[in-house]
Amino acid sequence: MVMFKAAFVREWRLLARQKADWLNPLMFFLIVLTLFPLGIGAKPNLLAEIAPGIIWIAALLSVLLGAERLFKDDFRQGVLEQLVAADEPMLFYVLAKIISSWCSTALPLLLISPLIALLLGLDATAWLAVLLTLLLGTPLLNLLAALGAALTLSADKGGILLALLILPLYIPLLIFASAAVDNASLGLDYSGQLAVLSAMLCLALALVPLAVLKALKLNVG
Amino acid sequence: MVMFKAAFVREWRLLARQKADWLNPLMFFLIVLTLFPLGIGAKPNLLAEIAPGIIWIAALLSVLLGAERLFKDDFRQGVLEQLVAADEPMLFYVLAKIISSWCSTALPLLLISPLIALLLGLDATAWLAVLLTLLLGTPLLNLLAALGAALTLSADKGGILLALLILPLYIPLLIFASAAVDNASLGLDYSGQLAVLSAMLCLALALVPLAVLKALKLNVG
Amino acid sequence: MFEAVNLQLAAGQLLQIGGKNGAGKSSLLRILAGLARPDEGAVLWQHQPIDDSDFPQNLCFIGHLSGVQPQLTALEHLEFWQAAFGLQPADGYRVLATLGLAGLEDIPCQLLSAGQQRRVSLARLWLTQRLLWILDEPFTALDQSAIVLLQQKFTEHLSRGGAIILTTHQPLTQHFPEAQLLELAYRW
Amino acid sequence: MFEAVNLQLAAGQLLQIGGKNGAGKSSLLRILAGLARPDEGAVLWQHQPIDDSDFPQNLCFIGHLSGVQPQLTALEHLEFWQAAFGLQPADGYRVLATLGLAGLEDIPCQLLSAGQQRRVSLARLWLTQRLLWILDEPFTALDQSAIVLLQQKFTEHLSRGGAIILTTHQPLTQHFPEAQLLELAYRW
Amino acid sequence: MFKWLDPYAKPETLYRLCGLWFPWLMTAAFISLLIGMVWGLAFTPADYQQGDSYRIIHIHVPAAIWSMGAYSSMAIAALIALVWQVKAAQWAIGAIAPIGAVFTVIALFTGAAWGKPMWGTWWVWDARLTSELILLFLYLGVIALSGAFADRQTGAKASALLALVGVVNLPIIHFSVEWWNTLHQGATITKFAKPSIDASMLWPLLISILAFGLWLAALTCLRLKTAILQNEQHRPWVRQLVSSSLKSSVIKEG
Ligand code: HEM
Ligand SMILES: Nc1ncnc2c1ncn2[C@@H]1O[C@H](COP(=O)(O)OP(=O)(O)OP(=O)(O)O)[C@@H](O)[C@H]1O
Ligand SMILES: Nc1ncnc2c1ncn2[C@@H]1O[C@H](COP(=O)(O)OP(=O)(O)OP(=O)(O)O)[C@@H](O)[C@H]1O
Ligand SMILES: [Mg+2]
Ligand SMILES: [Mg+2]
Repeated sequence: MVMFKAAFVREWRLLARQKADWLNPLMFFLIVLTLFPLGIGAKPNLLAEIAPGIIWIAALLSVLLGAERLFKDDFRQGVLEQLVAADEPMLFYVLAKIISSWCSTALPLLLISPLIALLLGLDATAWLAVLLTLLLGTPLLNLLAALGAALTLSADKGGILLALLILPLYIPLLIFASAAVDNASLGLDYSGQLAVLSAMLCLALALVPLAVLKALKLNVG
Repeated sequence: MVMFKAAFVREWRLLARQKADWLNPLMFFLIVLTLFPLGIGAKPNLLAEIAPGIIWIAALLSVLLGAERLFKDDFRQGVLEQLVAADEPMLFYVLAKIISSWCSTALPLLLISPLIALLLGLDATAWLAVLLTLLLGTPLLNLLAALGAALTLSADKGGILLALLILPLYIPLLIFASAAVDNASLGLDYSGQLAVLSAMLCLALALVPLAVLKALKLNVG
Repeated sequence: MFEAVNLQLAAGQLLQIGGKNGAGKSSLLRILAGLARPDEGAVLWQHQPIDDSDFPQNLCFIGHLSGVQPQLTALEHLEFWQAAFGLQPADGYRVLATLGLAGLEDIPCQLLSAGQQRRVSLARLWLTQRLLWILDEPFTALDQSAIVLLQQKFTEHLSRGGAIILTTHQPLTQHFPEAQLLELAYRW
Repeated sequence: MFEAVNLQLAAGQLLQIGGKNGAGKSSLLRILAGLARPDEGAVLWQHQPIDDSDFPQNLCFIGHLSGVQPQLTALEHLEFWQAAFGLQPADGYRVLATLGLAGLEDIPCQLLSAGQQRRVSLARLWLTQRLLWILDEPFTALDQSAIVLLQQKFTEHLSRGGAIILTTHQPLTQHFPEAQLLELAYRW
Repeated sequence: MFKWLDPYAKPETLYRLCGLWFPWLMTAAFISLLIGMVWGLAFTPADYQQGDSYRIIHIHVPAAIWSMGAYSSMAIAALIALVWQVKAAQWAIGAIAPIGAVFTVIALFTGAAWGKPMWGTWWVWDARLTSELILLFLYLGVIALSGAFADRQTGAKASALLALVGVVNLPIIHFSVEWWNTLHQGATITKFAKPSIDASMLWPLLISILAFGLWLAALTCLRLKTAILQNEQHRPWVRQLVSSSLKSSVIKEG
């Protein structure tokens, strides 16, 4: 627990020092969202129809883009090898990393979701669905992103390899989440999709941190 | 010229050593493309309508994602400071970097554009327009990405700051390019848009390398 | 890579691993620290393989890399490691002052000089009560006064029953007459 | 940061900049190399400010960072720098062999040991004909034989009329009795 | 627990075993492939709805099934590699992945070719097709990851981990036709109850499936053999092998 607190404090200090770490994903998200009306042309009906999918794709890309740095610095500066050698309670370190990365990349998205709904012309029910799916889905995004980051840690390919590994795993999430929002905007029930999302989240919560740990040790050793 | 050749050879060696450097942007592009049908649902008409915009957004993101690494390694390992101190013909170095980054990230996209047209259900005229706009537009993408990479070199914010700087600059490109493809799929003339794209490219070719040079020196000094 | 390396270390002993560049010193240290797995043979800690023992809880490893996060201050670095080692919060200021970093506690480490960063990294040795220290070229970038300081710390640690394994290209023996020396040969 | 530093260097001279960790040696070297701009004062090369002269074409700078690309081999590293210095392709194998890297020419540098990477980085000095060398702690990570090798190279360069500015925490003077020494004081 | 596995995990033994099995597997694969293809493509009656285009089933279904089969065996190898640190299992991953990727490509390609006459389009974004495409991406990811590290060992282990994680996709592929309403055929032969397909079509299909499986096994043996040699090239037994095979070839020539 001490380790968890220490790692968490350390992360938050880093975040506080570099405000860009949590401001930028947000801005990226917003900019990607604005790219669509520009790329597709101002056709309101069309936009409203593709809005749920687009929100989710933008969220996914913005989490992905921040993922690479998650463990990279600690690896480069040798922090990780020192932690692994001393067999500190690494699991807490991993959890602290994942949680603070969720707080810094996904939480802001949740907070501005009303604004997004407004921009893309979603009604209240659809917005609620967006909010709920983001709430259930983004932790999963961060978990998988952490896994990808840990796997590619000592590979010198940078973020794009990470993207390649993780995007396929995101796809089921994307399908269910946008189906939920779709249903919601048609006034249909979407509790089934939410249940699937929760199940995926539970599974990932149980397994991914351990896999991350394993991957970190692999890359350091 | 010797320097240009040396820098170019060096880049290509790095690329050959890490095949992933040119395979990955391609795969990323393909995966992002598949995200859309998944996120939006299988609605062929809708897809065909938004296809040009989507192709361009995916191309833009995949160039962007590879951009961060452009000068980063050379900076971290001190290659850049040694080059700047010795006042080597840095312009050639910059040009070699940009050209080889275009060859590795954008050229593959051009080559598989027929496949993409097939996947998204574009017809031959629309595909031709996609190809032409990519041909004119992607060098611009790479030039601007290099500028962003050079500007954010010593900032430790990673790719996301870069994305923020560069995406706004990409927007005019995106608008003209997708308008061209839109026109093409409606059977209209799109030489106007192509002319604008060419003009932007020429301007960028003349100015951006110098700006990159300046930015590199700033970040090293 | 190695041929028949066989070494033992008792409490209170210092082992210097010598050898030319590329002889395999760092690789050996990583194996000893459990970071790499030997192709053959085993590393024992109190007669048990290190994987099955409390070895990691007794180890403090500092390799070629400093482990100092550029954006954090020296003080924050120490706080993190105190918690990681499971220690009570100690007086970081005092340790840093001992190391000649007084006045620099609140500056992000990336602004410190090479030697100062190395000092911050080594400050962990002043915190920990762990028995075995494995250090890869700890004297890199340090000036004479810092080297003396570090060697005093070594003596203190050894007298308390600790053990040290280190590599360095600078001769050590006049300060530590009882140090064991293991020379690795470079062969290609 | 500095108070009244005033130094001159003639051809054939070696200047060692000394001082404790954090005294400002690296900062001074970066100013001398034109990588940083002094707040006050100027750096002159043959009586001209360095910005207006052919100073950069006469300079070979190696700082704390090695400048060795981890994915490239030692040989490829040398080829690049030959071209960058505008030299005819020379025999990279020979230079690398001199530096004790025979047999390692075709391995990505990231697999080399710390000292071997440093050697690759220093190999530039064997290639260039540039007059002024500015080196920040060149002996880091090198073993004794490599240090001797490098010092021989220094002597050769000085006897050809070159000049060297370097920092190091190891005493140099016995090999270079005529070296100037500039001690920077550490003050905080 | 798996101590009985240990002797087989020794590279040298495994190399011998692969060498032993390969010719048999390859011949069996070749023969059954021949039977299955000739019977299936030439002698079964044309479908009353689909005409002759349905004959592509004899390639599509085996390739599709074994693209998943290959992935499962790769995942099992990955598990062994990670848990018991068996080097040979790591090499097996690298051996299987490209074959599996090719099977996946074949399944995708034949499926698309079949889709054109059946559904009127090459490609739709339905769950079965998409998840199969993801399978391809996963294979490519495993391959890319294993080659991305300066240290081969790390690459092998990292790709093993990824292979394991990717297993979640397999049930999605298989059950996609039940969970979502799709264009794609529901389970016709792989369901436990009586297959809903005519026996005259079923038998050649089953033989083709068997043939593809044998083919997969044979190719895996071959690739594994090469991988073992590559990774063990500095070991004495490989040197011995090489020198003895050199000698025998000299004798033959002489
Ligand atoms: C690109 C398009 C296609 C892809 C990616 C694809 C993929 C697959 C996969 C992965 C399987 C194995 C499923 C399993 O064992 O659980 C399969 C089986 C099968 N496919 Fe396709 N398929 C495609 C198009 C088609 C088309 C157009 C038809 C015919 C109308 C078809 C008919 C079948 C049949 C009959 C089976 C066997 C079903 C069973 O018994 O489980 N497929 N396909
Ligand atoms: N992953 C690897 N793959 C192949 N060779 C390696 C690998 N790691 C190290 N080597 C080689 O092993 C040798 C020993 O390296 P090591 O870093 O242990 O040397 P060292 O004794 O610490 O040298 P130095 O004094 O320069 O630090 C080097 O020649 C290096 O090229
Ligand atoms: N960008 C900066 N901003 C503020 N202070 C700095 C900056 N760069 C260096 N310093 C400070 O200047 C001092 C001198 O640093 P410098 O790297 O020149 O020391 P040095 O003499 O090379 O030391 P070492 O022997 O450790 O390499 C240090 O105390 C450092 O904290
Ligand atoms: Mg070493
Ligand atoms: Mg310094």
